[in-house]
Amino acid sequence: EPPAQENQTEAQAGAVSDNDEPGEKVVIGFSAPAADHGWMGAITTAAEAEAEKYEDVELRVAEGTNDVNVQISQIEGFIADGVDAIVLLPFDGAALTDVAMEAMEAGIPVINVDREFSDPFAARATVLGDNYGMGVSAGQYICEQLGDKPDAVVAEIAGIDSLPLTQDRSKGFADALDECGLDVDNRVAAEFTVQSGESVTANLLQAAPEIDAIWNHDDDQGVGVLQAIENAGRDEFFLVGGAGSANVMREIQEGDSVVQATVVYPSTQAADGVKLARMVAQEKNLSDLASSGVPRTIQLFAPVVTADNVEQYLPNAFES
Amino acid sequence: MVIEDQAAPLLQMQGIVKHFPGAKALDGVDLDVLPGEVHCLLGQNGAGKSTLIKVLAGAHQPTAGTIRLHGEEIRIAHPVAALEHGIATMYQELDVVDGLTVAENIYLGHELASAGFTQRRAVAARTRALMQRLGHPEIGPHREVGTLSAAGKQIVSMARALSRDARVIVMDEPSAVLDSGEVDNLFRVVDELTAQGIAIIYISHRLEEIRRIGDRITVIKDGVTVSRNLDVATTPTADLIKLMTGKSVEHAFPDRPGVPGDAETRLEVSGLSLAGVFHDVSLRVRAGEIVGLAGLVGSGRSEILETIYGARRSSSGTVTLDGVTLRPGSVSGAVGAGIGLAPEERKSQGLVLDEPVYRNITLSSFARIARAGWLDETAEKAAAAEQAAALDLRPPDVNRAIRTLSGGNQQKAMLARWLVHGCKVLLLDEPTRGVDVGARSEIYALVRRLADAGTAVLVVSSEIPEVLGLADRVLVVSDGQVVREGPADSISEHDVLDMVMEGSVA
Amino acid sequence: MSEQVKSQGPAAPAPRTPAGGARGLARLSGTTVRNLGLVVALLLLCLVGFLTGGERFASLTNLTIILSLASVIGVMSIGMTFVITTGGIDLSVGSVLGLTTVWASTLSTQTMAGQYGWIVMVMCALLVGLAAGLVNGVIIAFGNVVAFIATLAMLVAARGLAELIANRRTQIVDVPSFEGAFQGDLLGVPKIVWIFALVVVAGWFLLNRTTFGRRTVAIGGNPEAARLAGIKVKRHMMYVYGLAGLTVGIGGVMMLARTGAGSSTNGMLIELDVIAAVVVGGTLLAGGRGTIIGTVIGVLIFATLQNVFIINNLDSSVQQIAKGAIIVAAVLLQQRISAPSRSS
Amino acid sequence: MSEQVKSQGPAAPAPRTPAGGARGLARLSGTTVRNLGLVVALLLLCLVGFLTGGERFASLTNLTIILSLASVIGVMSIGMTFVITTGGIDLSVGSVLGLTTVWASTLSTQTMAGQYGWIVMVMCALLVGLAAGLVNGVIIAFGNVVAFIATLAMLVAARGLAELIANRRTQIVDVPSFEGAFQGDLLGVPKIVWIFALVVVAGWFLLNRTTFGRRTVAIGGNPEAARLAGIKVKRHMMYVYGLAGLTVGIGGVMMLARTGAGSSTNGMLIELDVIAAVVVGGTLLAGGRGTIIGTVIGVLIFATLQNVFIINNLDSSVQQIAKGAIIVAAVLLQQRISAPSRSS
Ligand SMILES: Nc1ncnc2c1ncn2[C@@H]1O[C@H](COP(=O)(O)OP(=O)(O)OP(=O)(O)O)[C@@H](O)[C@H]1O
Ligand SMILES: Nc1ncnc2c1ncn2[C@@H]1O[C@H](COP(=O)(O)OP(=O)(O)OP(=O)(O)O)[C@@H](O)[C@H]1O
Ligand SMILES: [Mg+2]
Ligand SMILES: [Mg+2]
Repeated sequence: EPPAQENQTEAQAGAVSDNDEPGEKVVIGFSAPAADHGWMGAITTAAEAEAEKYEDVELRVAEGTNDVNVQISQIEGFIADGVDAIVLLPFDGAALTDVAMEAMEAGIPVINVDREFSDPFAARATVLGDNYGMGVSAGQYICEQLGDKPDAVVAEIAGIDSLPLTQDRSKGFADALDECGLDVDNRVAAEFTVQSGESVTANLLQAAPEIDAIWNHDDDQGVGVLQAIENAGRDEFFLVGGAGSANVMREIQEGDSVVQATVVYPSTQAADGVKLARMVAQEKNLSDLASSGVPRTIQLFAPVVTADNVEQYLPNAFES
Repeated sequence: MVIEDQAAPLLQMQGIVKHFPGAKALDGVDLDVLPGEVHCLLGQNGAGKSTLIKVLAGAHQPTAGTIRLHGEEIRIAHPVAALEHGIATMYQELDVVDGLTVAENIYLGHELASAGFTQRRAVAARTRALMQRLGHPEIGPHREVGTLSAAGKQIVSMARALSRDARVIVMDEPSAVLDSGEVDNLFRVVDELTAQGIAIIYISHRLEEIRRIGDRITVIKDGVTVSRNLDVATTPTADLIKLMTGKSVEHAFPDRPGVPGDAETRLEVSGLSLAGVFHDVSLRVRAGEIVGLAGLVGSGRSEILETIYGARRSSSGTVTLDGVTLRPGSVSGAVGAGIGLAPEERKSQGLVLDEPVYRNITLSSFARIARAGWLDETAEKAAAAEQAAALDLRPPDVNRAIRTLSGGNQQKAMLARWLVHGCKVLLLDEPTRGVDVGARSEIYALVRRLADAGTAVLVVSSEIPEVLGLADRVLVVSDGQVVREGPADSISEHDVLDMVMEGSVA
Repeated sequence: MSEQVKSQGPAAPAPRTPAGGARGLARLSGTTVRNLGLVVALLLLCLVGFLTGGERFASLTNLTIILSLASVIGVMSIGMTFVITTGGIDLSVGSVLGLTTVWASTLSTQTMAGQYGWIVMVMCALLVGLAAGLVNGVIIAFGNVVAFIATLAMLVAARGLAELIANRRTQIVDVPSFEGAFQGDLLGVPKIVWIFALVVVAGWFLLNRTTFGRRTVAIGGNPEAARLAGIKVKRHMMYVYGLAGLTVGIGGVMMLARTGAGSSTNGMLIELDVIAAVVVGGTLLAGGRGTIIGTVIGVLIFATLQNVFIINNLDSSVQQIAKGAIIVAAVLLQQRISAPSRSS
Repeated sequence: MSEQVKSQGPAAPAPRTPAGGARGLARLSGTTVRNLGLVVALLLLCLVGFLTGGERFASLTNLTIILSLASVIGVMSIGMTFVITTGGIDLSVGSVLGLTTVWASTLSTQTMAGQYGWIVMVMCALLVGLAAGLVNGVIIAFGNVVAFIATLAMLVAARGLAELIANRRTQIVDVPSFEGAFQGDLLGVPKIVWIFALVVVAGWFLLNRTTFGRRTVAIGGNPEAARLAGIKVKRHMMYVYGLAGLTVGIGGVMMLARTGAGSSTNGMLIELDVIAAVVVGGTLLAGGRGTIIGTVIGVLIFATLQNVFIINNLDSSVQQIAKGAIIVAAVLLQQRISAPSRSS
């Protein structure tokens, strides 16, 4: 539809090319984990919105699930259906590698999003956030602010601890802090939800009576984290967010809360995946690149958003 | 009167003591049983009969005491040990598993199996043989036990005891759920067994049964043997009752004052039917009258009461109370109008066992006890205690969990419920099932007092003498139909039995 | 599920108490002594907290934190106590909580609340909770569907509906009157703790001093006897699930106050915690016995446990292993302490 | 939870069948007709699938997909059927599944498996599952802890242990012999579907044709009667939970084969699905009646539902709402169909 096309071109300032011209019809299967927190919800919403923009794309969205067994079955279904491409944000990259490989062998290109397969050949292209890099960015920012205070108290509010991505983030964070001689004094894990963010933070603030900086992995649980901080009336520290929700960016913009910065983890990855899937299926090239064909791996940038640059990132931030 | 031990006893229990946390159930019980005899165990509700036989069955461990079999001391550490010693038990509480078939129930715990796989054919054949022997070939081995009536379950329980190669068979109130025909059948089997030298320990509250098949009697009271080895034939009933209860009880039915001819009709049932169970039942009960429903087990009397009460929805017909027609299928409507039911199975249908006595008594009377849904416990307890005292509930403490009361006292509490409620019509289903002689007389007297105060009473009982003795008027029910109606003193037990045809217990 | 009753059956026969003198003690041996075991478990936990956390644990602020954390789950546990006392279960409380917070914080609700005051949001949350509870109740009581399955279906459906309404966004509450009414302290105690306390008191009276409570216990103890005593069992069951839904609605309001946001992820997985608190508290899963005080202690145990873990900065995996062990230990401890009282 | 039994109590009194001739029909009215209702529900679902999905639904490949999906949950449901038949419950199956996959895919296990063959990994998974089940069983049977609480504790603890062992990483399986043995097809059917079929057959025989099965039913139906019949109830309960653990171990092997990776997140939240399949299948939560065939149909219903949703490309929130409604509808349908048979 023309209006959608217009929006599209507005939003995608810069990368305008004839890639958006309607081509032959493409059926894309999409599968992602359950939308059980804001970022994941935004992932699916953005992917669906992206598909809406193209009249030549039919997106088949499987029910979000955290059960790899079910997700495998969804991919098997897509293969049986003979979709033209699959965009897969696996709950667990390793567990879906085999079935992705099956799809590839059946001639269906798979675009792997966010959580990487254990075998690079299981995907035609991979769109990655940078979890480790996210931790590093957060750690470096805190180092910049506190580098001269070797005994500063740093706390970390992680997300779901059993997910490898949480481990990557924590590792990056610890490594970066190590560079400037800091370490994580208190660490709690929430569940990427507002509620859990609130409850672990309330306890955390009690456990650590004096804090200098907190890194919170996820801005959606951050809504609860901030509320807990407000409830406790604490403000002796600053807080760095994660993922980059619009809410948090607005807080940064207003500048009257403890949030000083957030590390972006793009929630448009799956939307990128959909775009790439369409291009791969229609055998298009990534514009602005000289080489032909869609690249194998695209790792998205994990910038730190502060009051200085928030205007630039706010428009693309996800509404959690 | 006391027979000296002529033969060597097969089984001897000496000085059995059993303490439960908080209760002394047995405090030195002695019992000897001779081979081939029917040894009757008598005692009031709560005397400790069931506890004693559970000790014998290995279900309870005695605190003290010895058990000898053939003069040799044995230890019965668990139920299997008892069975291995040849002691099989039919428990008082039906001990069958509803979800299993007849054959599976009978062989539960000693399944015929090879390498863990059940041998269904062999089991079925043996089950058929057992059922044949018990006179119930119509109960097939693959029938699910849950679909049997209480009497049918009792027969399965009996078959299970027979399936074990037993030298002693213990029967704890087997006749409570059986009607007279079934009891005859049971006694036939008992005779057969004793002829083979198998000893039977028989527990019952019905003294006439004891007279029919018993050889010797042991009486226990409050967990102590008060008299052993009494001869059944020569011991007078009055003595037995005195031994059991510690006092003389008039074992007789209360007088019938006669219902005045102008007494108004309280309950009128006309053309009541319940599809597949009973058909076109009409009856009326006047104020102050006790009407009895006699019939075989399974003839549909319980269903008639339950349908009048609204617990089942009638397929046609009406129930009117004092001229007002009740809404079918509404228990709360019936209760509100003033009908009360003391159901057949006290424990499963009547009482909330873990709740205190007073709460069980007031359960149907919130409308009169509570204010805007708010309960005043003091007033509530007072109301309950008043009725408990009137009924001579023992112990009189209404704060105890009702589970801890004896069967007779539980039944009194059921009646107290309807006394507090002040109902106009009382439906009683087997009001003395499992109740000892002492309490029975009290219940009879109580029911008569209620009637005298203007309550209309409808009683169902499988004991024909009870119906004939208690009621003013008797209806005989057979196969879901009222076949005869008349004043109780114009019908004899024999007449009633003739009228109800032989039926199946299944 | 009637496990509890059963396993107690053969192992430890129903407590029977001697007739005369020990009556007072016998009464005491009921709920009170059962709760005693729980109190001991809670105190032990507090001791550990004090030994490891010192001042950080044993302070008034920390007490307030524990109480605030216990509040939302606590309120829902009160409703759940009634449900479990009837012998039922409600798996849907968590997702209905999410639904109430979402519905009460939609743009339109918030706009109306901006005009007519916080009552709009509160009524919205309560009505949504109540409605979900009644739907559960109708399906269970009149449709004869096992409570486990009916409420599992509601769990799934309510979560879906919440996502649909919220469009998977977190809806920030921006109604000053609401925040004024429910956030912050009153007499030094957080308002949501006050609400929790009120619900506990109301729940206690409802269960122990009203015909409603009496009927609830009777139905759980013996539904057939209750029916034959003239209680409208089905209608009552419907009310009980409705009541549980209502407490979820109250929990929703508290959640909104505490987190300042409505989200379909609110209350995720909370159902097992709620049920665990109620059951550890001593309410029988098989029905027929319920204790509000026990439930409150159960809730406090779980809230304190989390607090102690975080104060000790325990690794989250180790936390889980310890939590599992402590749950079992608490139940065993409670049994051992309650057991002798049976024989007293 | 004995809800089912209870709510059936007042509504429809225990079925009684006339004595003589109708015996055959009476037999049929048991499990068979109850299952009939389920089969109808499943067929209706398939009809919807066919009408909306056409060839895409009604193809052999799609059948294989549904069966593979059903396999892991299916195997665990067989064990759960035994547990629920005793009147118990096992909430820990999901997290124990995670634990077995993790333990069977640690570096050391894989190294050993590289030397001695896939049997090492299989034995490891089975033993871990069995051990977890036995621990549940001991705590429940001998510690007298309610199954709900004991297995909830295991749920939490096993997840923590799995995380600790895996160090929260996904462990990739790289043992060719294992992959060769369990991945891929045999006679055109995926090997894990064969395993599922084997477990179903074994489970059916175990429940219906062995003393073990009869005793399981007896314990669930009337534990006191079972004890008096000489069955060692506690020991048997322990075995039953052990058996459930064993099926979880088998599920773990299948999961490893299917995903090629061990992770502590495997099996997350699967417990409710497993229980739902068993209960929808007709096994009584209160115990005393269990049906393997019913369980299989229950599992297939859920798997087919999932499949139909995907084929129809439903919005995932709408899917959830529909799923909730369909669960209730299926149970109601089953009741309506089974009901007339009661009075036959
Ligand atoms: N498991 C138990 N725990 C505590 N007390 C018990 C237990 N079983 C029985 N009792 C008590 O022991 C006493 C004897 O009970 P028992 O059942 O043996 O009586 P009974 O003679 O069989 O009575 P009935 O004629 O009513 O069957 C009663 O006071 C009873 O309350
Ligand atoms: N739910 C039911 N469905 C079909 N038939 C039933 C049902 N309940 C009872 N019946 C039948 O109704 C008849 C009467 O049952 P019941 O045994 O209650 O009669 P009763 O005269 O009260 O005997 P009892 O002395 O045992 O109380 C029997 O034939 C029984 O099989
Ligand atoms: Mg007895
Ligand atoms: Mg009857």
